[in-house]
Amino acid sequence: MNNFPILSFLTFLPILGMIIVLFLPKKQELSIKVTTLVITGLQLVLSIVLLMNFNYSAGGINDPNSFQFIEKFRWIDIPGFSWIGNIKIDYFLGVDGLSTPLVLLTAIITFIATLSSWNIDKSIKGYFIMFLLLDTGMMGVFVALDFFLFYIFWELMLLPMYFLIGIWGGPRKEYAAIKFFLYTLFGSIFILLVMIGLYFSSMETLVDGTKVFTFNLLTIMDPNNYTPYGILSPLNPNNLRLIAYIALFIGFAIKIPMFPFHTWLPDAHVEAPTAISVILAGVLLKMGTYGILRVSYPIFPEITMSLSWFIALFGMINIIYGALAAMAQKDFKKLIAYSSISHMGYVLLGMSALNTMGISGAILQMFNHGTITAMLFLIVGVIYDRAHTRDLDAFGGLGVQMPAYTGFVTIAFFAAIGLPGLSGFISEALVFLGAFGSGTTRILGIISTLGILLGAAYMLWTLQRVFLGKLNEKWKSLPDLTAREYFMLVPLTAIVIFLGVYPTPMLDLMNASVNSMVKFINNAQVFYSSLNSF
Amino acid sequence: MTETGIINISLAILFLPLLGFIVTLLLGKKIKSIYLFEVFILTVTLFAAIFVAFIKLSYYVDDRIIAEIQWFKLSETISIKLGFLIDNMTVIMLFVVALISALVHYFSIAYMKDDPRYNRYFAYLGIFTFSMNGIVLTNNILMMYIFWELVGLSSYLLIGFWFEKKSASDAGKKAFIVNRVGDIGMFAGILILFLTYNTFSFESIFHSIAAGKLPFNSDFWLTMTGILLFMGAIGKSAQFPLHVWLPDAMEGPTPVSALIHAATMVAAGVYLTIRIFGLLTADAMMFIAIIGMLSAFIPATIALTQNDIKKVLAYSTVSQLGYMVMALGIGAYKFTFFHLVAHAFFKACLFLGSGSVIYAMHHEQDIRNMGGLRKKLPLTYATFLIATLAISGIPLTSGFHSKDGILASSFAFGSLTGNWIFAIVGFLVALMTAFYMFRLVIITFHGQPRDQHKYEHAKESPFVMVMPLIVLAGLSIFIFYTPNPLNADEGWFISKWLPAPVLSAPNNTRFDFMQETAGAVTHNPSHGTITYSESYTEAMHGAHNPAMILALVLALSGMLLAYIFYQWKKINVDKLTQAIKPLYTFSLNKWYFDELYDKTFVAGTIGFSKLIGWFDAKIVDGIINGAGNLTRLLSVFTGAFDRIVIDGIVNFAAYLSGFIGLIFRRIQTGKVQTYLILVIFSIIILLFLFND
Amino acid sequence: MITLILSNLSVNIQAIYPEIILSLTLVALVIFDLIFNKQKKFLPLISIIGLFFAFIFVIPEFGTSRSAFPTSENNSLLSIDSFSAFFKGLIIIASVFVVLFSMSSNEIKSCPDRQGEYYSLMFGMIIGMFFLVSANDLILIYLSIELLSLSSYVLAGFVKTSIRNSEASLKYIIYGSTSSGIMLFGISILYGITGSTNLFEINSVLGFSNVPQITFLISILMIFTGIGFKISIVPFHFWTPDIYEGAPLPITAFLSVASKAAGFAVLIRFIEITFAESLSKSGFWQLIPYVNWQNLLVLFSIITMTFGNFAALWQDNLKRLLAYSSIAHAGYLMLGVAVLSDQGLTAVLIYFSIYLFMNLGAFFIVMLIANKINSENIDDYRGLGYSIPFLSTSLAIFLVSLTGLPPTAGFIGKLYIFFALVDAKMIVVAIIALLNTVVALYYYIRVLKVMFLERTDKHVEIEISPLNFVIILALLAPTLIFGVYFTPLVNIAKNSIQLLGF
Amino acid sequence: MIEVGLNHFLIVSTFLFSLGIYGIITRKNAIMVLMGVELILNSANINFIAFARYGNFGLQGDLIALFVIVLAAAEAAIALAIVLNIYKTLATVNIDEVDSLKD
Repeated sequence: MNNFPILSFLTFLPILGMIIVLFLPKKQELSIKVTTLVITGLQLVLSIVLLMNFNYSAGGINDPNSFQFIEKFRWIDIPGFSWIGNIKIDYFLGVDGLSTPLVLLTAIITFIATLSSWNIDKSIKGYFIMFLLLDTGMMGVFVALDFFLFYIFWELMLLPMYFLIGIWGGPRKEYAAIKFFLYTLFGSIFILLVMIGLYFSSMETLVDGTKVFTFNLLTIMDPNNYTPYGILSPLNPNNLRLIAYIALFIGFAIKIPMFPFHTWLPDAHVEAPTAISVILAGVLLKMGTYGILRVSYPIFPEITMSLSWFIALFGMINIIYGALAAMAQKDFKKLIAYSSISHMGYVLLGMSALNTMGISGAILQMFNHGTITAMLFLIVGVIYDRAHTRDLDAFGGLGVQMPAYTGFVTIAFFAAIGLPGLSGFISEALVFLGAFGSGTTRILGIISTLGILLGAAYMLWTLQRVFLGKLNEKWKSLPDLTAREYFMLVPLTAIVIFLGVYPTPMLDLMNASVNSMVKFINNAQVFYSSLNSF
Repeated sequence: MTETGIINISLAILFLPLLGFIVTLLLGKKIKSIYLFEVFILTVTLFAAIFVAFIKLSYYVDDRIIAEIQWFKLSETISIKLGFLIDNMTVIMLFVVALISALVHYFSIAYMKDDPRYNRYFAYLGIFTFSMNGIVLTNNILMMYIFWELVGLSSYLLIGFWFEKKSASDAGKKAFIVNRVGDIGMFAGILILFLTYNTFSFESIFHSIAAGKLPFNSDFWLTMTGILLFMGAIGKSAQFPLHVWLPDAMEGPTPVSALIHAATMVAAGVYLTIRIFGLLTADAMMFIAIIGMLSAFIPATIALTQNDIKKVLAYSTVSQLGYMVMALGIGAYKFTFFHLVAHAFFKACLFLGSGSVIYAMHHEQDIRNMGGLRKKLPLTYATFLIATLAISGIPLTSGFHSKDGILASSFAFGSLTGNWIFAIVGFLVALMTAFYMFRLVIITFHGQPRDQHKYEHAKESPFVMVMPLIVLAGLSIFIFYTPNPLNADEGWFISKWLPAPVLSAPNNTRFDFMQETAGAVTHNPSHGTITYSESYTEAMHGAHNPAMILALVLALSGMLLAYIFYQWKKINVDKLTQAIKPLYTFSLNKWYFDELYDKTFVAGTIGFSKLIGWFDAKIVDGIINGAGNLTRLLSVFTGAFDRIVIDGIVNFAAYLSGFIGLIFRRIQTGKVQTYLILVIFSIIILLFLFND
Repeated sequence: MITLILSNLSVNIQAIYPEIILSLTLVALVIFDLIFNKQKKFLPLISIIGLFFAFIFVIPEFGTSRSAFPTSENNSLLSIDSFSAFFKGLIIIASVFVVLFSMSSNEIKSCPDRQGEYYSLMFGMIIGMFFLVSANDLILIYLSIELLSLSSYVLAGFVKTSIRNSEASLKYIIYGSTSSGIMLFGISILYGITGSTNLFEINSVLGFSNVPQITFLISILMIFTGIGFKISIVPFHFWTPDIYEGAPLPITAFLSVASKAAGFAVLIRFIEITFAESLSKSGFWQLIPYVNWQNLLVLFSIITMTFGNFAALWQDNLKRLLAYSSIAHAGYLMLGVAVLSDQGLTAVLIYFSIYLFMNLGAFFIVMLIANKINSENIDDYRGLGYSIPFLSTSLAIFLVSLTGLPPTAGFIGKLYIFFALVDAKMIVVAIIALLNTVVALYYYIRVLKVMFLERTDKHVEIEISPLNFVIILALLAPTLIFGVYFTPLVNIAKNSIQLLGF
Repeated sequence: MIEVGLNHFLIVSTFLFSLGIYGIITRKNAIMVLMGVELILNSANINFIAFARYGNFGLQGDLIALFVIVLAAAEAAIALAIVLNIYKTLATVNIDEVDSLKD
């Protein structure tokens, strides 16, 4: 088990599948779909194997020795002088309690998204090729521990996403696609800049004692590795670190998406096909917050500390702004999209607290939001496939017509508004506990509790507009859920309920990492302040 | 029978209804008669509850049984636990809930017959019972909150059970959201508690408070915590100013109203306040008392003029709950609980009775179309009457004792603190209660039938519906609580079963009569009513008789008035209403609370959200697109533009390139000589730039 | 004094074997064309063989650093060093591809009787470039530029009957001859100031005696004009879009890669040798402060890339779009030079070798499509992604690489440029350059959008000959492989930054 | 009787150069434009020779001049051929009319 490169398999299985699909003839639609399904299924199995062999006591975050399933070897190794001619890049994969939940999430969501892609009708082959490529990109981001590798995977997702939205999307797909692309690229150039900046600021000591610049995130995290006059080194009297942090933050925030960089999301969601919306909201949004936790936090702990209030502020804005904006929507999918913005706000709020409860809450919320929002988008997809409209006012009384469907909807909605017994509650509660626990974010936390109320308001209102009241004659003939749709919704529902009743498995998974992160940031704070003193 | 045995049975009591819910919901479509399973489950639960109550009250009467398990943990220090706290109140409440729930189940078998979603209805009743038991059993505030929300859910589902009716779904939504308002406060309170004491359990929290550990080390925050937690009760128990949801909740099926919105769930608020009584400071209690007073008074005045039989009962419920809350606020700890239980029975009886009437009248709810029904529905009438006597506080009923106790306490409170307002309001409400209840009885059952046709077809309800009425009416008799028909203080319910409250709020923050002066406080329940200080006991003794007499007089006079108005018609009601038209309409329109809230909060939120929506579409996107819009203008002049321009940041790029591009177009004329001129010029410019 | 020391003539001859071989090939082509003017199909074969042998002789030049044709004991006309060898290598690779392109270009095929002419002129260009990249005497530079240009003037107008071609060549020759004339005048002034045309001598003169500032600047700028014309940087780029659009596609491709490479080579050599004072440890060049090269070059590069990108946003003709994009790329390359350090130089070399593949690839596919639909207009590409998936996908990959997105090689090229910039603390410039890539994305993605996102009912069928298929793969492979594994590339580049005299 | 010095030559060459530029920029007839180019080249030649003569730089300058003359001839030949071709295809040598390639 220890020498089996499970993470590489997780990451590159989809590429394999892509190649297979590439050689399948266009006409073999079914076999293409099945191949994809098998591949994603295998991925899911692997991720569960990963989970079963996971060592719950290993912290990770900044300590290379407590990462698990590490695969590390020189990828680019160019000898030369001290300057960039000498460049070493590692192929460095590994997981800890922070990434494992998201790896699992990715596997689950992709598998379900494959199922929901079943009714894609035009140019199936292209679709699944892009789909699998996207899968690799997402998985890679979550397992990469080398900044360069991380960035490659990060960018790798852009193009497939562009095509998936742009070719298989709705009426204004081209607009949505380009908007998504330009926004994210705009964000990632900042990431790139900071990446290069960090590369020139931190040195890794090789076995033979020579020092070389490095992309290795864990090496960069260790403040002792900074070169005295590295452009982003804390020893450097310039205050570029702050600017770099903000740039990096913006880069990630666009993916979250954080107000005011969120306007790509509603368009992208509305235009994207259901499966893609599911992936977009279920996994892609998490990359933003994951990036912040994985990169920004441990590398710039002192700045994280000093800016936590602003992060919390944006979290609060996201929560309330998103909820209010959602309330104003007429389009079912757009409403869910805005609700995602609101829910990602909880993640931001939680991480800003910088204490155990807050960060666990944030990570848990990432996972829960992933599953819940996936359900919600599937739900929208179901109704859209049948009625071919998403206008909330066009419906009503579907509760009579499609009782089973309504059942799932009710669960999903109440999970979304944080009803106890469903997973959403625990993460939100932890987030608020965290926010209250830290003096800096307490007030913002209190204000954010409004989100609970607003969330209930727009969700129940939607529930009423679509499912309650008199049945609109137009929809007399809508069939209830098909077997496939059951197959997509039931597992998610199971997860949502299980984690709502018994979150321990998921929390144990991340406890060690969360605690070591909290410890690391607080200790690092001390270290850096000592630096600034002289 | 060991304590673990009690714990296990309680577990069974908790989870059986959940089982019923799951089975009934999942098999509901397949098996038509699955509801019988649910009914059976509830019967079992009921017996289990009776058994537990019996064991506890007879063998473990002085013990508090606590069991805890870890739910999840975040680190070595932070771990979240779930657990049970089983004391006498718990078992009594368990019994009340189980009993009424079971009776409602039976009642519903007939009442809900030929409803398309029959099984689902019973399933919902199941999950409600589950959540309610959870609230009753828990030993920690978090678990309380969890089940709190769950009862909210089940109430949402049951109020909106006939969701085809817009009014029904609206009512459900309203109930849930209004409750959420209160819950936010409660949630905040819980957060404060956890952050201060790093635990949710009542026990440990009280201990630390008693040990002098305060939230943010200030009395003020202790008070605030109390008030915040109490906000939850304001929502659930429909206290002023969040009482508006309860009357609307009557959209639900009548048995549901009886179970949830009269007997159990709405009482949960009071139950919560009783549980946190230990940490309440004087200020917090004052706040609670005032809220309670308002909630007792306002709905009572509204109930005077309502014509919908359920609406009248609803407002009387709010009023009675306000009564309890007020009582708690002035320290009448035991009588609050007493009244809670008593009220649960007779109000359930009243609601089921009204249900049986409505059933007989084919879903006619307006009392102005009823009358003379006592001949047609003798049993319903009899039970209804007993319950009415109970609620009005006529001797020999449970209500007489509980109410009397509360009024006496208010009297004592007045005499001790010189603050008589609660006493006055208390008596006033007693008067009004008697009046509007008898008005209801008279108009409904006495006199001549107003709607002959309906009257003809009306007939006594079947046994399954009448039996619950009889049981509940029976339980409204004093004998179940105390042997002495005139004084409950020595009765087992007050003196034996209910322990004195454990106070942990710092001494200096309490009412004087609650402070711990040397050897004053005794927690020995055998000493009947002795709680708090000696002076309090004195005051209680002194207050007892006058209060009782006064209460009785008022109740009777209220009754009398009702007879004069509606039975003997000595005074023409219409004239009177004409005379006090403004007051009448004000009361008839429920003090215009709904209108007010709709105009302010609801409209406000919706409007604001619209604004935000617009803002998001126009401004936020617009900041980026704004340039783009300019570009569109520009594109009128330059042909190829529109095609290229998309939106957002792209527009911006395109906009820039629009400007630059326009110049470029001038440049790239295709005339080689123009190019060369430019080359020469740029050389010259560079010459000047770099000539230093 | 240009006085060839005949004694070691043989040694000097050996130094220019590649050039000699190319010249022989040229002659061979002409003769072959004259004798068997029926077997046109052998001409490309001959050219490729010639190029192959030339390459064989270029290889040993790597790592060497010697001068040929000395004009005095320590100065010479040519310097044979890794740097020039690297560029010669690039030029040969490019030429091979262009020859292959030409074989399947309708435009070239359209005048079968002048094939020989075509290939021989192309060799004229190649020889010009070869001398250009290793020349370190201004006159030799001038002459080789002229040789390069004169051949390309004709080739640009190769298809006499086509109006586009003729116009292109006319504009090209007027523009070109003028700017080379200006360059010559500049050289003459420099000659007047320093008394020599040899870069080393000029360098030493500048070293100890001081020269009239303004006159010197004029001369430098005039010379810069000539070179700027070759590498088409703003504001000397005006010919580029018109000629690129007008000329036959293989030639356009050739101009956009090979002659640009030669131009950059000579620019770098000119700056580094003429102005070098010393080389600092960290690889930064210390230049004689007569001209503030850094500001000059940064200014040029930023203007160039911005202009190129923004202008490209407008284009509907794909050739023209690629023309502007190549201008923008010249801007990026220029940034590498502007850093004035070995890092920058490495970045330039890396960028160029990647640029070669992706740009040639893009042009080739445009050509194949144009052969079929006789149009380079973007609107005619609507829905091609579905009728000719392979070509469209390849084009997409090339364009993405040109944009510089991972995991394509284009990203590595840009990455190294930014490495150099950040290392030189030129953060602001880096940010401007990065923002430029976002703009660039927009017009490249527009092509993808038209091909894949928009659909049409008219169906295009293009059968790809095995040869073309191989060519495309040969171009795709580096574009993708260097994106994920660029060690060899960087190694070569790093070892090729050694100029004679350092 | 003034002594002819370097400056005189330089003035002449600069004058020629300017004239050439002027011609290139203003003339409509392609032939004339090309003559402008020739002027530029020759102005450069004058420089070379003058500098060589007065700066005692040896013969290098004169040699360069020879190179340039030859080259100018070649250029002229090609240019004329191209102009001829333009004349064939467009029936004009007015370069203002040769502007179909543009944005």
